[in-house]
Amino acid sequence: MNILSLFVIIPLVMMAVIFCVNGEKKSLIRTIMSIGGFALLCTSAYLTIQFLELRQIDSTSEFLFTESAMWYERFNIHYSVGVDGISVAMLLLSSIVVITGVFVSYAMEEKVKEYFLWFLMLSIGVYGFFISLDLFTMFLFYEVALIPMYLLIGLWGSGKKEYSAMKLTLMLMGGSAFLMVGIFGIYYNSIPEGSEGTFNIQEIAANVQALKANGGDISWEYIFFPLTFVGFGVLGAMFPFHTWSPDGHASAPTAVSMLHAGVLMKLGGYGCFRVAMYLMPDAAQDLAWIFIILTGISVVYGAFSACVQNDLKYINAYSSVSHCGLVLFALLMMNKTAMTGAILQMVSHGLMTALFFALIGMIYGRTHTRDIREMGGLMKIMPILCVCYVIAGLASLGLPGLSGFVAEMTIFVGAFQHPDLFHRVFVILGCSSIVITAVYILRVVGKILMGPVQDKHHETLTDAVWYEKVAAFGLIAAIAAIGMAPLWLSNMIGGGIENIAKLFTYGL
Amino acid sequence: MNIPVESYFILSTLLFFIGVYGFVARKNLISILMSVELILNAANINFVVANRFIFPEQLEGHIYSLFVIAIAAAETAVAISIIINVYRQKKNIDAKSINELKY
Amino acid sequence: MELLTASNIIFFILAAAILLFGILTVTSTKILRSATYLFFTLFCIAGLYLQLNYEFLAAVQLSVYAGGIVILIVFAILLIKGLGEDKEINIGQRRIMGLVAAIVGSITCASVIIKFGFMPDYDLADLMVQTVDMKVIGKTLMGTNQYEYLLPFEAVSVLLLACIIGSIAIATKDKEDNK
Amino acid sequence: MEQLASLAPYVLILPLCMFLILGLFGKKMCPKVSGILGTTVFGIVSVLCYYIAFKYFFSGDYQIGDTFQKVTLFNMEWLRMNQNLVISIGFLLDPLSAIMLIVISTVSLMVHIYSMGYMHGEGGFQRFYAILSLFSFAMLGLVVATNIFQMYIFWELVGVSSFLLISFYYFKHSAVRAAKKAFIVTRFADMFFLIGILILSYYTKTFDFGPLTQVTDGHVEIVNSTMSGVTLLGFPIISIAVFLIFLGGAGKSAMFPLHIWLPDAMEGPTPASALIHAATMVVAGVYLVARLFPIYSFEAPHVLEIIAYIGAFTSIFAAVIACAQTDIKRVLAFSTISQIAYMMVALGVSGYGGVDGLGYTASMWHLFTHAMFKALLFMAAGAIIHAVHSNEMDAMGNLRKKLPITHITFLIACLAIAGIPPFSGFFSKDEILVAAFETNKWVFAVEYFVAGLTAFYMFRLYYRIFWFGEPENGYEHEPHEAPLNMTFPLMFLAAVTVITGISWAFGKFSFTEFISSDYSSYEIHTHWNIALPSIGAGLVGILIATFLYLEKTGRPNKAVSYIKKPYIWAYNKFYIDEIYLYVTNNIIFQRICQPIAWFDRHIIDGFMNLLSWVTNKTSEETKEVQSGYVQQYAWVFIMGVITIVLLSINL
Repeated sequence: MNILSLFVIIPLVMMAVIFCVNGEKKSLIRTIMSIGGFALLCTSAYLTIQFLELRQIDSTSEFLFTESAMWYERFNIHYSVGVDGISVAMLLLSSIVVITGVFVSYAMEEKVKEYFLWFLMLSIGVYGFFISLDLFTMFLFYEVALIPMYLLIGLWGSGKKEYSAMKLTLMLMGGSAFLMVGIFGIYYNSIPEGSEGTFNIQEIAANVQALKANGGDISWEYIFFPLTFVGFGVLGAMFPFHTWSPDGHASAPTAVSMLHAGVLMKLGGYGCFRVAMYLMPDAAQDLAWIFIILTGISVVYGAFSACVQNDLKYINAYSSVSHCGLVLFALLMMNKTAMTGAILQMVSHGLMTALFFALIGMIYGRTHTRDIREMGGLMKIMPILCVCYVIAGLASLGLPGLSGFVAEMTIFVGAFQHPDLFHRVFVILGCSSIVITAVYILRVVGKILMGPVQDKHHETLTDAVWYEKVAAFGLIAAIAAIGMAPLWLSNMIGGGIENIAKLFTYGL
Repeated sequence: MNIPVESYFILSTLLFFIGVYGFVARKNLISILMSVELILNAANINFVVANRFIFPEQLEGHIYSLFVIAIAAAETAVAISIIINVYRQKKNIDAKSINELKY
Repeated sequence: MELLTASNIIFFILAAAILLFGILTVTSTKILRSATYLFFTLFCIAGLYLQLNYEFLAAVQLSVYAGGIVILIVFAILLIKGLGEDKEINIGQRRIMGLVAAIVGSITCASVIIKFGFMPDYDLADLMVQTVDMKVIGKTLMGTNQYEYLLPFEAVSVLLLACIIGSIAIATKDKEDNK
Repeated sequence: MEQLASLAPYVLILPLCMFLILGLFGKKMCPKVSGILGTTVFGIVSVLCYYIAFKYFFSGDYQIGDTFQKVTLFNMEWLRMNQNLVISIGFLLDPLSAIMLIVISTVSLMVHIYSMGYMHGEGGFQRFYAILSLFSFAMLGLVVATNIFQMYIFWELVGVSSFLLISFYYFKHSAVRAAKKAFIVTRFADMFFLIGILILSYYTKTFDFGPLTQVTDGHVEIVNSTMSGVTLLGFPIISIAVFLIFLGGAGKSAMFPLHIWLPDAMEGPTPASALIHAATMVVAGVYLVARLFPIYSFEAPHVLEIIAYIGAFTSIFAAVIACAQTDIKRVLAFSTISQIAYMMVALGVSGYGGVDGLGYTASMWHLFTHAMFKALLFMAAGAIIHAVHSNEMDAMGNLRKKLPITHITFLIACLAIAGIPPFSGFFSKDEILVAAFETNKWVFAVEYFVAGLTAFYMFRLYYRIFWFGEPENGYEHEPHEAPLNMTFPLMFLAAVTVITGISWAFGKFSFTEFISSDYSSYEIHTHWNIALPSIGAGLVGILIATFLYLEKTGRPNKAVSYIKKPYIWAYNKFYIDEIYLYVTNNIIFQRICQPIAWFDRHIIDGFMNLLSWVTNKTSEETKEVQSGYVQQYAWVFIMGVITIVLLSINL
């Protein structure tokens, strides 16, 4: 069996096992989840090693570990999987976030069984999306990942959870409506004359290139590129379609925020890249300026908005808007370095935002408030959590040695290589975000972690317990590992980027 | 006898719309039921006239009218029992008071 | 074409009566009176059938409609307490709506009918004299050949049975209501 | 060569390991162990640095003729951007970095030792040593950077360790505020640095200092060939690029108007101030300009001129403020700003090669001597604060008997900074004045005045602390001399100050042998025609201070009353902080952030909510059609049929 299918099968098996377990046996369910999460982590680590080895031997084929099985013949839909460097990186990211998410969820007491079932459903969607090579299957997994969000936020959330869950789901569904039109547009328009259509990404790309080479009509790209890009852009929190993110994240339970901001939002960037830009390179190149403006706004705008928020989760959500904006921004720069930076930023942002949400959840679980005006001097009370928070903050503002720096610098340097002045001006605009990021990160750190203790009741609070430490330290280790030795990851991703970057004028 | 067939049809049309007017405008259920009878009769006239003037050799319209009358009788019986039941529930038979099936 | 033949005059009288009593039926404020006007309407329609030489149908119309249904309605009216005095005040919106529907509908249908032009050259006199033999009616109702209606007949009889049962079931007071 | 190459990595690895060990396991150690461990390991690092510098300068292996060669001891690919742009972590050895290695390792080692006494018994002792190690790692990495991006990486790390040290007393509001301010201001400057790097690397396709500082025929070839003639908004792009890079340096080196963070940074523990905010980190900006000096000198001479003016302004500006401050650490902080500006001026007025490059040499020389005596001043101030438990001058006075060692060393440092021979400061300052005199008379005049002003405020400080009479309420505890582990660094640095000065005076030692703009040595002599007036200026300053502050009299107040307005302005640092506060609070937060946040919540999100509201409202309205009234249904049905008929008969 193909190793990639394990990413779907393991969660399915876990779902089946948990389904059979009595819901009252919470610790048993947690143990199952931990074992399964660990199995997934091992699988992705093994996959990474295998991938790197196989890449040494076979450096020509675009995707490795490919496998294909027909599941709907009428429209030539396959369950076809395969990975390149980018997907491997995303799978690794997902596995880390999933296992840490499980540990963070240890504190969950209410309807544990159902919670984990939906949680697994979500992760199936995420994993499936990253391994799919078939547009339709990809879309299917995308939807599978979206739906559980509604229940996870609506049932286990906090605050105005129904509103947030509804808003998040509706906006993302709106995005996927665009997306579906886009996907079918691609499918029908890429059918070469005298043969049947295909949903396979690689084949579509080849068909489109052949169509272009034969002087065929590619004006359809100009309709379906914006649709697809916006469709995925909604999930990637592109301005002005980002407003689900602050409310959604604020209301979601901790692990769901982690998984959502850490991995699910990456589906947006990955999709923009893998579907919109790869399959419609010409439109991408011509229409990029529109989206560069939008994402450029996201980058600065999110950062400025984060400066004046008082809810920890809102701050982090707006910071995600800014950082994810940077992902799309870098993708649209359309050269190998910037795109590599974009993928690195996805990984890096995934890890650090997961860490942020985990820590916010832990702090909230103790102080029962997320309002920064009501906290202060927590460093003295819970040093471990707070040091982790500072590290997360430093990663977020791009401290060298942590992953954020590597990603941002690759983006800025890469994007600045674009010979067009317009692009470079926007890069400089983007650079300003690193200062604003410092402002809001330090505002929070200074306000809640440092200074005198604000609330006397907080003095009796406890520091992190073992499972929280596992989650936080695991994420920090990953962030630091990427930050200190980025070369292998950057090269692995760069290898995958090359195939797409070569479609663009200044790609290589 | 040289009445053109159109005059019969116009008669039935007018009767039909008198029924429609009654159906829409009247307030109580029994009046509405009576308006329905008018409408049915208008239809019956059409059947009969069409039978007589267009296919006099056969009896389709005739027989149909018979069936309509039979069904009208049945309908009236059921309707009246419903009306009586409604009356028991609401103490009136105003059509406006029966809107449970809204939205 | 002579207009004022006897049968024509009868037709016009009948038609006028039908329409007049129809209008009275739907406009009369007293419900018992409307029932009475309805009876007259149905009666005149039976006359119309007679004029068309459908004696059997006219008889059925009289006996079932005028004799049965109207009586049923009258009974219902009398059964329902206070209804007789209940004045129908149908001013306003619904009346206008009804009028609009009726007038626009009538004009539309009338114009359609006139424009359509039904068989301009038929011999009316020939048609009118044909009476329908009772035997034929019986055979048509009970036969099983083409243009014969045993099955609908049986269906109607079942329907009638169902109606009887149904109306009894509906109209029967619930035992709980009695208490 | 091989030997050095094998040693060099440890210079970086050891402090990093120390940081990780102390950071992760510090809590489990007893404070003393962690202090000794940190100091010992850094001692080893210092020995390595000395050894490397010694080998470099004196073995002769790295010289061709009298020119020192640039040597890359190791260079490890860290991140590859594309075929040309590679970020490496490496170890570049040339006179500049060798000198910096000595400065940093010396001061840092002294601070390590000093902190054992100063920080004794403080909570977070291990944390302090961990961050010191991180800082040392970052600073060493910065000075040995082989490429501009490595420099940027360590530049940021230096910034964050500075942040962590300033906020060491994190439970104090003022410390947290100061730390935030320091980080954000320098970060703001770093953004320009980054943009400068981006522009430079876009054209030259390299980050590497090797090609970037390679001079051929009066040009930096790689810069000249790719960037000359390119303009943006009428300015040559190369000038823009290097000016932006200078701005980065200006942030770290606290040049006006980015100086505001440095005085506040004194909220940190005094050893940290001595190390970071006096001797090492704040000269990073000078180092940066010196590192890219060929580009400035050949490709953007106008920028160099601007640097000179900014430096001159900053030096007088800070010196004036220093005269009015009462917090001794703040006086020293402004003094630091003023002195770093001196170095900048020196670079600004320097040419390239031989005697023309005197300013460059003088700048580095001043960097060296200043690091020593300013660290000494800070540590002495620390010893005083340790003794009297206050930063304010009013709480001090007449301490010369009680703190004899501190007194002597402090006096030596004051004389050095005032430019009195034969202390080291005299020689370096003198060369700067000579260089300025030969290039730009205006700048020279300003610097000459600043020299006198420096002498005045330093001796004001000295007299207020050690003479002047005891504070009004006496001392709570009898002040006593600090322990040996605090006084030893003082004595050591004082010795360095004296010895370098004297050996220079007797011609045993010439800095020009070691460092010059083109790395080849040249001969210079003391220019007495400039040196004597500058000594005179220093003496005048000292005399005025003696007159005012030797004893407790009404003279200072009287003097102040003559210049009340300027005094208040200077006391309040010319209200620059308030302007910044206004800009950040009222403009950035209230005029930009708040409206954006409002816009997001109400317009963008409001639009989404409006969509849902419209949907809701529409369905609310349309559901009324399903009224439940059978007559209405019938009417609609009839009208529908009529409409269809009307449509189908074409009216």
